[in-house]
Amino acid sequence: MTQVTPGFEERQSIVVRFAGDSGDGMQTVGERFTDSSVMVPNAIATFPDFPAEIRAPAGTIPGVSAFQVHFGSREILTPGDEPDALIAMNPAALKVHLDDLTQGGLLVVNTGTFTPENLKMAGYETNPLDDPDLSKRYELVPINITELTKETLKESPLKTRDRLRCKNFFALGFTYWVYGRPLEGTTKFISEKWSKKLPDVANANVQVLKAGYFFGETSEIHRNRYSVTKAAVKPGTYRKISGNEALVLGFVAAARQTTKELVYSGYPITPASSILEMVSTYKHFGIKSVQAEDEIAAIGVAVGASFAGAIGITGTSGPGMCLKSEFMGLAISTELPLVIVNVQRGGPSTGLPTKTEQSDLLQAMFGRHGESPVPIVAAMSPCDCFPVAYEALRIAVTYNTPVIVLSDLYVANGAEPWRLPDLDEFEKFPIPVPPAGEPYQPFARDPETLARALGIPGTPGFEHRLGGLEKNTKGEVCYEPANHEQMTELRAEKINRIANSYAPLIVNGDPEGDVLVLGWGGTYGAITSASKTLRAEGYKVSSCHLRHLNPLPNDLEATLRSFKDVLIPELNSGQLAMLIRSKYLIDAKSLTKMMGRPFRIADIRDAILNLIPS
Amino acid sequence: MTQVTPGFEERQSIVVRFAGDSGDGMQTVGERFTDSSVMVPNAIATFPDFPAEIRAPAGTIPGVSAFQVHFGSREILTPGDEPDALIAMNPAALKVHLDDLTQGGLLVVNTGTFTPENLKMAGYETNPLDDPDLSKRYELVPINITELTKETLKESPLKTRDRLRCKNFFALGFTYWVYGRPLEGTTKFISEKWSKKLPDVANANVQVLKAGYFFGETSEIHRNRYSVTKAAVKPGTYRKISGNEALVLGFVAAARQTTKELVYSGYPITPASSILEMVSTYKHFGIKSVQAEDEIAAIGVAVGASFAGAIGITGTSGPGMCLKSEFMGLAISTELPLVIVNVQRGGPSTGLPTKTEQSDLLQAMFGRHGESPVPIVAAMSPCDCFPVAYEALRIAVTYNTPVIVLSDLYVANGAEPWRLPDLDEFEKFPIPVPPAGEPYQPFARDPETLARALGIPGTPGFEHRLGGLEKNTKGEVCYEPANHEQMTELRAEKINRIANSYAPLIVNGDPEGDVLVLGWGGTYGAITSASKTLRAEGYKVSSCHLRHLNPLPNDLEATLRSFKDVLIPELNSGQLAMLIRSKYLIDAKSLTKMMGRPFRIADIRDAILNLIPS
Amino acid sequence: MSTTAEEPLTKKDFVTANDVRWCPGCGDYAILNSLQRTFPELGVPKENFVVVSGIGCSSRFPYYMNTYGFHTIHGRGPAVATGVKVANPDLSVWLVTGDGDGLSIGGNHLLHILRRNVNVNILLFNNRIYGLTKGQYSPTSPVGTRTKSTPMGSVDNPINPLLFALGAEATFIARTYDTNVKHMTATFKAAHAHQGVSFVEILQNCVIFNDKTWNPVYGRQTRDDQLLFLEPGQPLLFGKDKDRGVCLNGLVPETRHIGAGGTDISEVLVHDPDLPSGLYTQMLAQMTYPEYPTPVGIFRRIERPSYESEVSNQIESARDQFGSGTVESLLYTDDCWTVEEGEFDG
Amino acid sequence: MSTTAEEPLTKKDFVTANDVRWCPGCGDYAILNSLQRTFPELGVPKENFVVVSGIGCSSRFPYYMNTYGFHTIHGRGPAVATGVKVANPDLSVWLVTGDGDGLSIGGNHLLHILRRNVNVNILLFNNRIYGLTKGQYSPTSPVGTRTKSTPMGSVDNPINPLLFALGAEATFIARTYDTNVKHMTATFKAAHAHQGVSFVEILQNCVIFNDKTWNPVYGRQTRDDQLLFLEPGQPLLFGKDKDRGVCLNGLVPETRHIGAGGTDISEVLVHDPDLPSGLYTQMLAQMTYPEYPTPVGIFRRIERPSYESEVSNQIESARDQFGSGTVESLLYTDDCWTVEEGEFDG
Ligand SMILES: Cc1ncc(C[n+]2csc(CCOP(=O)(O)OP(=O)(O)O)c2C)c(N)n1
Ligand SMILES: Cc1ncc(C[n+]2csc(CCOP(=O)(O)OP(=O)(O)O)c2C)c(N)n1
Ligand code: SF4
Ligand code: SF4
Ligand SMILES: [Mg+2]
Ligand SMILES: [Mg+2]
Repeated sequence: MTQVTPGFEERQSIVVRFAGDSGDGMQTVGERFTDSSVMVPNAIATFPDFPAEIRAPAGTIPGVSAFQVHFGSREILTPGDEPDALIAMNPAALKVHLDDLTQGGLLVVNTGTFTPENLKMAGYETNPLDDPDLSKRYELVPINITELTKETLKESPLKTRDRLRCKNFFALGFTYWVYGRPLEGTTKFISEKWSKKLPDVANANVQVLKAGYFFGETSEIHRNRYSVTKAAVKPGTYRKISGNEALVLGFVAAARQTTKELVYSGYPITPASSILEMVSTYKHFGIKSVQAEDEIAAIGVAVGASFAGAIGITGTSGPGMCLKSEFMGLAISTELPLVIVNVQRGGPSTGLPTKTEQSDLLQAMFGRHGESPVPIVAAMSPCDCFPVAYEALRIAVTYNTPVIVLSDLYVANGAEPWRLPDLDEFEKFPIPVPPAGEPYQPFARDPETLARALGIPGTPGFEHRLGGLEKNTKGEVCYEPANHEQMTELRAEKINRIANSYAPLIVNGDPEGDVLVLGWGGTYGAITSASKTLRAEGYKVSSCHLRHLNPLPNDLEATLRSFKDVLIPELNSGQLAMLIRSKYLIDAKSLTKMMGRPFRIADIRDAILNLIPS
Repeated sequence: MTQVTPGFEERQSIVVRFAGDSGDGMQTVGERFTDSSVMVPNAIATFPDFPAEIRAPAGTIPGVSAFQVHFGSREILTPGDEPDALIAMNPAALKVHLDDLTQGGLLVVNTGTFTPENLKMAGYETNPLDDPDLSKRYELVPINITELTKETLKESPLKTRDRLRCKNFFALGFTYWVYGRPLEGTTKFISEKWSKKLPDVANANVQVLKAGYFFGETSEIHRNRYSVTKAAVKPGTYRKISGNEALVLGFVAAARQTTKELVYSGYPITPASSILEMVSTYKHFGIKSVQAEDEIAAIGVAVGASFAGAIGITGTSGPGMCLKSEFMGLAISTELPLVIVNVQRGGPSTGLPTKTEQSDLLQAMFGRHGESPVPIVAAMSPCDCFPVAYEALRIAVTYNTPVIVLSDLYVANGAEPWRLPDLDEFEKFPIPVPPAGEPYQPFARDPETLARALGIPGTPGFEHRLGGLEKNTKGEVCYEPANHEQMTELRAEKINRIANSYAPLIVNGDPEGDVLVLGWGGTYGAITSASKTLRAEGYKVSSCHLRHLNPLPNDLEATLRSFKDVLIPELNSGQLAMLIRSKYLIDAKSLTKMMGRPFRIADIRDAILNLIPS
Repeated sequence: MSTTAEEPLTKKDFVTANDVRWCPGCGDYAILNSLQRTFPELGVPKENFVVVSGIGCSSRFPYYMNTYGFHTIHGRGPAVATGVKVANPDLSVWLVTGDGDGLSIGGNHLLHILRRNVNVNILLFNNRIYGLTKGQYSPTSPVGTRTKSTPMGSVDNPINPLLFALGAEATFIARTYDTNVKHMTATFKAAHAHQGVSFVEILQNCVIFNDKTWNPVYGRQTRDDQLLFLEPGQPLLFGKDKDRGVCLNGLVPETRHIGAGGTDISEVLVHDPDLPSGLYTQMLAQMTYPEYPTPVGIFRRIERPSYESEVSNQIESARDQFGSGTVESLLYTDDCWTVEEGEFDG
Repeated sequence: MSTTAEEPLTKKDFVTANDVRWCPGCGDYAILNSLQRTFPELGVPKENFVVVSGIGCSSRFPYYMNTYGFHTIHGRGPAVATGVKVANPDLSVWLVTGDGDGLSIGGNHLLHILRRNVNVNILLFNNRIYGLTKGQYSPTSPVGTRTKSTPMGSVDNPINPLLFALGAEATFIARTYDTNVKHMTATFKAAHAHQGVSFVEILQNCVIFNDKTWNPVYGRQTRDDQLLFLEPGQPLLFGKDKDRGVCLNGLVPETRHIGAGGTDISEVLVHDPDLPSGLYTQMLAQMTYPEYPTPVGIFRRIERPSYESEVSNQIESARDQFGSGTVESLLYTDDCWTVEEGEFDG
């Protein structure tokens, strides 16, 4: 059924990686390429890979920035294991990324940057382009992009430095030619962005973009072109969205289901800062945002806002989670609604602040003193952040409890096309209210959910005092031994009962078989793709991805027991595996990776095959 | 072989509880009673039970303060389940403690305080002393201690209020008579404490103490006296010691084995404050103490001190542990020696600050972001704090790692006789030093322990930079994927190898059988007593108490597997059990209690018997 | 905050059933009494009060005020109070803190609530000791204070709470003391009247761990000589016979005898809390015994928009600009594209 | 700290092999250069320097100084520096922090290191923005600053770092700026010479997220009119022709034309950083553009014993009193009792 385009080699999916110096605009061209693929439409997944927070000197290894796009005519769940094409804008980019390029892959190199100085900075002793092996192992396309850009713009009123800045669009134009992509989306983007304020820049970029494209067409340098047909896409309205964006939209949409206002209070930290930044642009939705003095204050403001009747939300990454832990204990003890987002990054300590990891799960579970259980939900993809935010808010408000949302850098920064949801798909949720006509008892509980009902300051008759000391049903400080045990158990049982409100687990593949691959968070794509492919090859492999990490779903145990083996791939040392093993005494196997990078599909495939006796 | 004293009923052990208002001096008489029992010598264990941090109004239930002493002629491991005698100084004390008194037990009541007002404050509608049942169920001894004290002191130059303050010594004197204790130790204590500054107070207290004793001898009110013979005690020099004291001494003694100085940095918090306070009196040992502005700064100062070549120690309780977690991550990442003491109390949040609990174990394990393992050692009794402090320091310095010491309020405040150790019993430990004559590599490791060696500021040639970003062996910031995985694994493996340096596990009882009771921390006494008694009754029950909670001992698995069932009693919801289940996939059973109180021996006995099919 | 309750409120309305659990003789009782007297007179409905605190003896305060209250965690009251006020600017928020809670662990939050000018009334109970944890020195303890944690005397310079507040450019700074109910009540009312953050230091006695710490300032024997009552428009006179005054010698304040044989009264500085320049507040705040009298009253009162009102204003103007956001406008943006039914095979 | 290295040190000794990773044009380069020039001139052996920092662009500093260094965690540098100094008072400790690191998350630790007077040299790089996290406003950003996190402008009053330091009663307070290596070097030397805590604000440019933020103060066009160089003993004159001066009108500073047709020079205040009264420092620190010139140099320099020296002194006097504690004296106390072999049966 695939439509073959003449002159193109047909592929089901293709992975392209742009790599260059942080000053080279690789993120921009990556996003443009994504947009033009989305419009085809193709299924896509992306992986922006920034350098460390601080600009490294131009041309050095730490300064390399990359953006990978995976586009295809079938479902695409990961940005791809190995790029089919690498566009390397300088020696350092080549050095860092060449090893990943698939054997025989397309290798576009900007030869104009292979100066002795740049080679030295990249740690090359000789010019790798001189190595005849290179063109044997890859489809090498050396282009002096620097020179050609200068040439194209020789009439431009821009200064030389600014002219050279356009060279990323040359690379993009050439790539468009290789994959037969239209230029319109990008030219429109350029003119919207620069035409008004910097018309010369707009013109130059468009010129260079086209030059790149035409260079492909006219030069003899490269003959192979590849195409990917349109993907079958569910009808609807789409937009491209990143994980952090989807999270913010999910919160706003969910709050709209309640009568409550949102107060978001944060402190900047990579990769959570953009949540605070985006929320601050939603003021017309009545969301108040506070940039607090630190993470402790940030959660404190949120707790105060929740006490005053709003829904307090705070977001951060690992180091900030440490700082919020004492306040989480207070919110648990006072049973206030609250959402705490942790966009995970590589740890411990400052760790790898711009790399992804899933190593804060056990912290989310246990990172507070005393018996202090909290529900935890995790997002598995950028789009999934929307329903996850919604679910977190539902749990927080229905049960009056803090809820932790685990995202990660890979999910937060990744972008994908998002079919706008019909909000009616989402369950409405009622807010517990104190019974009228009775003296208010702050810790009286709904018999079913065990949730308490809030008396909101400003409301006559509900005056009461909250605090972190142990209390009884009336909210009075109470040191009685039996009361403490009972309250501790009630708080735990309330959290346990949340599992009664979950949708049933989804198993991808047969409900029983040899191996179940169990995952959570941003590993969804790799896990699902690996197990799907193996199923197609006839293996009895299914996969299941947990949205709820605490409490675990009621139907999880039966699911796990329906398989001979359970494999749990995680970007940590086996944190979910430890919970599963302890709870069900099932000998689940861990697959771990702690490289600041997502799993490749092959990593998981290999681990599954290892479990299946051949 | 027991020596029978004429006129006394002989008992193997006796439990006495003094209870009264916080203003009544119950802690003082409890400690005096303890001291006089220690001198006999008897084996003893004590349990001071304070009210909440703030003075409650006199005569109220929350204002009740109690002190329990268990003394005997055999090994005593807990303060006793049910008191054999209750001395109740006012109605509130009676109300709170009567239920615990053993059937037929001795009940001394100060009738002088049973005024209508006091009865009301205690929540009594009628005077309980009028209930004829009371003297049926207990050996009731009503004494108007208030009046008799006044009477005794009618010639004293003290003001009435000050005279009345002596009444606790009347109760003590009477109790001494009942148990045939000598008064000398106490009169000596009184004169040492008050003779110089307040001779009238000293005289009055001695007079009243004797009056209480003679009252027993001359009045007809009470006939039964009980005695406990001298205990068989290991020869040596002894002193009475509390858990927090023993901890401090352990740190000082261990530091003396190294060339390093101690810097203790803390922030006051119940029940850890006394560590800071005691350390501040040891200045002549060269220990520097800092009261920091908060717990974050406290650990920060300790980290700075460790970097500068000292051994940094910090101590706190649960809420403070939350605040220290980010800094622990830094110490883990930079691999600096550091000891963090958590004297646990009831949580979550402010919780029950003056009650005991063991609910911070999983926080100690996992309460930080990222993969950040730390060794954990726990103290099982006041005396045990000394070797535990020593062990913590050994691990910190030998492996260059932060170490968490878990104590709890029960261990910290409890006191017992301590046989002064011969320091030669303690293993010396060498400090890793960087190899001479090579360029210094901050993260080069000892091949066996995997410990790095510190270069100390002030030493020429070792200049280097530390930080929380991921680094390579040379200490340079390094974002390379493979390096991060390797460093994460090395950090974890280093901690795992600590288990190779442990002494073998001690199993109390046979090395195999029906039930192994596995415990940690302050539950030692109750667990050991319960299993010992059952063994004496012929059950195949053994017990084992973990000093090391992370990494778990290498010989633990085999030990566990030698029993049909494993029971893990904890003052939490089953935190160690969760670690054991996950690690060994053994279906260990949890016995939990979250009442702010230690286990009773009977609690554990019942749970063990439940596991043994009858 | 402007509506008045139907029946006039009285002190009794603010007394809770809870037993008050401070030590007999603690200065906190008098402060509680004063605040319970002040609240009914502010024209604020009972349910619109929120009393927030941290942890400490002083921080037990909310339990004893019969309105909404929140006993939070150590040092973090300012953050919670900010959240309450941001969420609902109509509430009258009172923050109770201690010298340890507010200036040791909570110093940063105090700094930031002050500089942000959140319209919260802050009462800092300064007993120069940690009461709740049984007597360690605090950041306001004078050098040389011997406590459980400083058996040889403390070595660090104490924080002067008012200089700290001035350093944060707080808009309302005052001091009062626990033995003068009238002065406390008047100060609390002024704090309430101020639109913006109000910082009130209350000299408070801890009878158990730091008894008589303030006696050199307000003890029966000393108070007539030591206290300098600040009254707007009045000269800075003190002493039993108001015969001593504060004058300036260059930039150094001096106390002089005024009247017969001394300095003329016209040279005495006249109190003006509304001066925008901080030099005057600095002068008052740095005056400490024994060299100087101890000023009590309102040191500084300047106007600046409050944080929460500016936050709300931005919401309003965003709405004026973009309209009240609907869920549709949230999801649908210019970048959307539509895929029609059956458009593609596959 | 008094021994001198055998061969004289030079700037090169303090340059590390690491690539410096700030954006090209960042003001941090000039500060690094100045400190690398200062260190060899202090007579301190290279191995006795310790550079401590928190997290931020500025806090990368230790990596680029070839001596002992510690890049700690966000805001907590002062605690680590205090620990280093308490453990070993002989080290020369330098703390590098930013406006976010030092005044947002780290405000409390800064407050306490200042009031304790730990002998640490603190350099606060004030670029009025969060650089490392890519451009959110900071607690020193002026009201109305539009950043990623304040798209409609910030609403909170900024902290004036020097007023904050004065509020903490810091003993040494100075300001310098990143485009004047000579002034920086002189200021760093003076900070080092001060025995006690030294607080130095450095006006620093972030070319990426807050370019030219200080141009109104030290830009090529403005600096001659705007900068007021503080020199002990010299009148507070400024302007290209030094024809403007700072005088006092009561407690309000005024700038006046001096000389022909203006005020007489004798009325101009004369700089004296050693004044113990805080009014003068308050006046200098509160002077901000555009109303006032911006003073740079040493604002205040007073003497008080340092924290770590007092800590060490107490150890000494405890030893004088009790002798150097032996392990025996630790374990054996008067309360001990002895149980003899075979004394009891059982
Ligand atoms: C995180 C944390 N650290 C320490 C404590 C223990 N603590 C409670 S109150 C307090 C200090 C109280 O002093 P202050 O604020 O002056 O109040 P006061 O009791 O004197 O009124 C401390 C250290 C705590 N509750 N939480
Ligand atoms: C606990 C924690 N919270 C947040 C961050 C993220 N963070 C790193 S630096 C920084 C602010 C930097 O600003 P500043 O101190 O002014 O330094 P600059 O980069 O401007 O030099 C923030 C918020 C962090 N690393 N740790
Ligand atoms: S300890 Fe001091 S401050 Fe606390 S209640 Fe008692 S007297 Fe008041
Ligand atoms: S972001 Fe700003 S402060 Fe940071 S290195 Fe770049 S220019 Fe300097
Ligand atoms: Mg206090
Ligand atoms: Mg900054």
